[in-house]
Amino acid sequence: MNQAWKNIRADFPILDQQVNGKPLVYLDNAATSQKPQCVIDALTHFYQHVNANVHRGIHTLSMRATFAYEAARERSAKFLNAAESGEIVFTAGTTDSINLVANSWGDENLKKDDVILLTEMEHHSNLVPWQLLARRTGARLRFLPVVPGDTGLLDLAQLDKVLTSEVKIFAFTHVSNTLGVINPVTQLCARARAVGAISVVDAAQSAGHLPLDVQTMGCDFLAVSGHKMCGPTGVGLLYGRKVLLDAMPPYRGGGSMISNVDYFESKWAPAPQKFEAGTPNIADVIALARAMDYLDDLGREAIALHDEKLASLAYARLAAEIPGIRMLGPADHRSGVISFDLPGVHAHDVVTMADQEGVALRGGHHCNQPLMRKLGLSSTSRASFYLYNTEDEIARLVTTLQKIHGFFAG
Amino acid sequence: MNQAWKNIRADFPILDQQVNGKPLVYLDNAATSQKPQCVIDALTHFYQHVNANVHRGIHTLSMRATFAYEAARERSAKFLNAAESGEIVFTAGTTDSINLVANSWGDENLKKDDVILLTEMEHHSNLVPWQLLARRTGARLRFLPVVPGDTGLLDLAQLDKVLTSEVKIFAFTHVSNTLGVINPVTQLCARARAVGAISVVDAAQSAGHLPLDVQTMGCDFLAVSGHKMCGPTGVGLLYGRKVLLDAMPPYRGGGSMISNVDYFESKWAPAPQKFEAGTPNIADVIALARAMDYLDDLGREAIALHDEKLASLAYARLAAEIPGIRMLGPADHRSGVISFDLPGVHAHDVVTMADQEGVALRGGHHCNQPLMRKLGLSSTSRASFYLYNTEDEIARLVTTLQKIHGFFAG
Amino acid sequence: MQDLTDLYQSVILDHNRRPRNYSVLPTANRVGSGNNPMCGDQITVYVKLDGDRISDVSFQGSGCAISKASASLMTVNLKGKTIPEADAIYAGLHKMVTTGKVGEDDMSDLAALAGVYQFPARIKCATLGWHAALNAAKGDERPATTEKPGD
Amino acid sequence: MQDLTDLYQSVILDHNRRPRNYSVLPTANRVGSGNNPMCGDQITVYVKLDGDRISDVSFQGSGCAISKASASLMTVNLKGKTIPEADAIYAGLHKMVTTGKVGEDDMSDLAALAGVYQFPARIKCATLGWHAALNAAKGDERPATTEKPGD
Ligand SMILES: Cc1ncc(COP(=O)(O)O)c(C=O)c1O
Ligand SMILES: Cc1ncc(COP(=O)(O)O)c(C=O)c1O
Repeated sequence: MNQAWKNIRADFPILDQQVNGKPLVYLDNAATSQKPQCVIDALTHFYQHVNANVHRGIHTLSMRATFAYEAARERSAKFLNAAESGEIVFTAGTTDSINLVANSWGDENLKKDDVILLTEMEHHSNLVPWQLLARRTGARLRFLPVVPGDTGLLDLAQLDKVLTSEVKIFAFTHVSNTLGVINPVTQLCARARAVGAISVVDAAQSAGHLPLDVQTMGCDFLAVSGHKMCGPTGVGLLYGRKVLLDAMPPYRGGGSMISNVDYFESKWAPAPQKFEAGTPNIADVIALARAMDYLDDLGREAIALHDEKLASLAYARLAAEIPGIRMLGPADHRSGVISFDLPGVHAHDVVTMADQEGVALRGGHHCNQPLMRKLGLSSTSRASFYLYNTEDEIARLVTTLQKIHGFFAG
Repeated sequence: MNQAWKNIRADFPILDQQVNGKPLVYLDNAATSQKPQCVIDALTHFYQHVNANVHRGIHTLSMRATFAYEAARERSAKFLNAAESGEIVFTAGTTDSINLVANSWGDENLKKDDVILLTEMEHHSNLVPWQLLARRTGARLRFLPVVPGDTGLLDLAQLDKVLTSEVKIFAFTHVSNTLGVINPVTQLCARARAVGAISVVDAAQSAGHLPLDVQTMGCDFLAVSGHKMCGPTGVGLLYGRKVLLDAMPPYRGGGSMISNVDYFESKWAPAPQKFEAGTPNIADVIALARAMDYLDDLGREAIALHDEKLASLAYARLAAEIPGIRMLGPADHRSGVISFDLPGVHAHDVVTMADQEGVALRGGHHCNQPLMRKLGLSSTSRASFYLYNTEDEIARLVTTLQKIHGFFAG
Repeated sequence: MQDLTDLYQSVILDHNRRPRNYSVLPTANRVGSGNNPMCGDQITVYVKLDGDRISDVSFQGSGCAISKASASLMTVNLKGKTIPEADAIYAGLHKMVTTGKVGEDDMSDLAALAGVYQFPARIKCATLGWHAALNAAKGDERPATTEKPGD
Repeated sequence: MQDLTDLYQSVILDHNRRPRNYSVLPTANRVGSGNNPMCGDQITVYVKLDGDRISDVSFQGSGCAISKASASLMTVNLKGKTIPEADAIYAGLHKMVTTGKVGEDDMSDLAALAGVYQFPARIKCATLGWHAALNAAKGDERPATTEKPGD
């Protein structure tokens, strides 16, 4: 652990508060992460010194804003090891990125009876856009199952059966937001390519948590949310291989995505501008780049180790110390997301009670309704860890769950 | 002018800087406005005290974030005098809002040979989405002309001819971002309704500048960008009449816009949630509501008067004091946007030279290429005023343009 | 964890553990459903309506202690009531859980839900079953949902 | 407004006012175009290619002083050059306007564009005509555009 890790909690002003009279233990990181002061400062600095619209302006502020905005694109390309910055499209987040691919690549390339392959563990954001695409085009959905039981691992033995030559798109999550499973993304992308399908990786839960290298992964598209990786809300990005982006029709129409406009028809700008209609989310894009710096100063290898260490510890302690608890997801080799069920206590009651102790958990279907049904659950409680969480906080979690169990059992 | 106007420039920290050794004169407000400190503080406060994901969470931070987010919806409804907060959909900005209507209402309701009526002065963001819709559905575009000459007023005498019963959508801008024309929006909406067309108002240049009352205007949809009205970048909204929103299919698919998801199909949440897939731009939505408070403290009537006074003064002085200048748009009854052409000096040269004097202008086609061609221009120079601009700054503008004229004439 | 007993009163814990009228009602002539999409809670309500009187009512579904107990209390409180009477009882409940104020009428066992007021995220849980039942009784077939803003 | 003469040197103002070879070239066997979508600038370039030699070149279009003067200087500097020679001249120009460094070769009248370096938003203006001409000479029919990132 390098110097940047010392005093890491001081970087996050929000953590220093009491909730219901107890020090806050924020364990809802899979929903959204907290922001370090340097990211907040990047926003303040932008609005106090730089703010102007980009691209079309040649006065000093506009040039400053444009350079900072395009530097953020370079920074993002480096963050993902994209071959060039032109492969980075800024969006409103993972959901927006996936909809972009479904609408632009999907509508252009899918025909009736083509197959869109997903997995049984997808977040609604990597499921509903494909349902809508299937309805528009007549394509069919197919699902790679998870193995029976509670580990939630993908059933790779079934891959041959479902990943056939009819598959045109294979979209899957890198890390499950409910089960903490880390999928073998490099292998899955290679298998997709082998049958001529494009791969779409939902990296909402992995960007900012694991080292990501799109060239090594071999994915065609990868979707990221800024707010889950220490960046602001409302911004994210889509990585797309340049040859694919170049061939795709636009997504939204508007200013900045055109090369020529007449009353009755228009020509498009090259990618990535073609996909960035209208005034972009300039300030948040720039602040997102600052979040990338912050994460890389800590080291993404180190972050992944930290997340896994906490999650494995929490998994082991909850399994051992909470009577009757049902743990979901794998025991180790996992991300920082833990899901569990306390039989007889609904997840909402768990969350409300934990909140009384200052512990922020999430309870519900986690935008994962079909998977929940498959597991025979309507909801789970979830604790998700990130770089500022500590072993002491796991102790607080364990004590809290013991109390809750006692309250309902009593 | 009430108390809030005293010291107004001190509310905007960015204005207090030198550009190229001269005090900044920011006259690029039609591209984006500057942000008062209270809006920047709203962002900081959110990230330092409140930040959590909304809707799905029941721990304290998430409840705080949800209430602030939904309070911003109420605030927005009040800002526009919408009948209820469910008529407000948060989007990424005007461009996104218009694309939402074109994709959702448009694809659902338009057939081959239906007509989409626009005007000749539309911004690319209120033109290209309709071109794309026309291409998808086989509908036709038609344009209400501007009167010949340089005032840029809509040729209302032609309305009967173009607004026929074939028209299903009449989309037009409230205020032109190039010419400063204010269109008679109430009248246009009523005429649209009379032939059974829906009206879509592009309010990018009017929200935050003029009092807006969607019920008096009688519009069906109205699109707004936050960044042009003292709010942050990356956020805006769509007002839509509730019965229309309720009947529309979703736009993007993903989390939070569903009521039930199965592997093969899903049911949608009611509007407005149906249109807000994924984690919304929580912080910026909340900061936008703060911008609305700020503007209403000043008074939108007063802002409109201030804008018009400056623009009319600037129009008159430039016309009188810059030899050979060609002024575009009306001389008065106008918004704060002024466009002009210095014969023999390209707009880019004007802007670069003005920037050397600290004066931030914009030069180009202003996302208005077809209108430019119609006026026989490839670009204009534009000065656009907002609440913090002063008569002294107009003096700086005049002197600067005199120098530029002298430099090129000499 | 003392303050939790404000919310999780013993009446609630009891109705959660042993929900009343938790079954399919074979004689039902109206069926309603409700869901809370944000939580995944689902409820089905069976109503036997005689004229405008709810002569019997039952429910089934999955949900948190608050929603289960509240639905259970709903069946106990609405059985035998006319629709206007049911509306009035629900109005009192709604006022109580949103304002914390117990109405002039005696809320009897429903007063156990008064603590919900302090947990705004849980108000929806306390009203879901009631919505579903009243919608069904009034012949509104649409599933009750908690997502209407302002509810 | 003294510092502006860095950018708007008299050579530039002269070429802007009286652009050289500003016409359609009847003998052209290659035509290229360029546009700067952000500004609306449009340029058409006419090239007469003999083997790999640009034996004549002209242009027309609308644009700012920098783009017009630079295109005019382009015609003067490329006329009579082979494609490799033209590439080398452009490489020198590109280096000059992006780094401010004038190459070892004598840039002669092109040195008037050195001031562009200090105005990064105007670099595209200074290269548009050159792109269009070189693309045309090399048989690349696509319009040159300034929007490729990193250009
Ligand atoms: C009239 C008009 N419409 C639409 C837009 C697009 O707004 P945005 O870029 O914020 O989406 C603008 C501003 O650029 C505008 O001036
Ligand atoms: C795996 C996964 N995919 C997609 C999303 C959607 O991300 P966003 O809401 O930021 O668009 C999330 C987070 O909610 C997620 O966890």
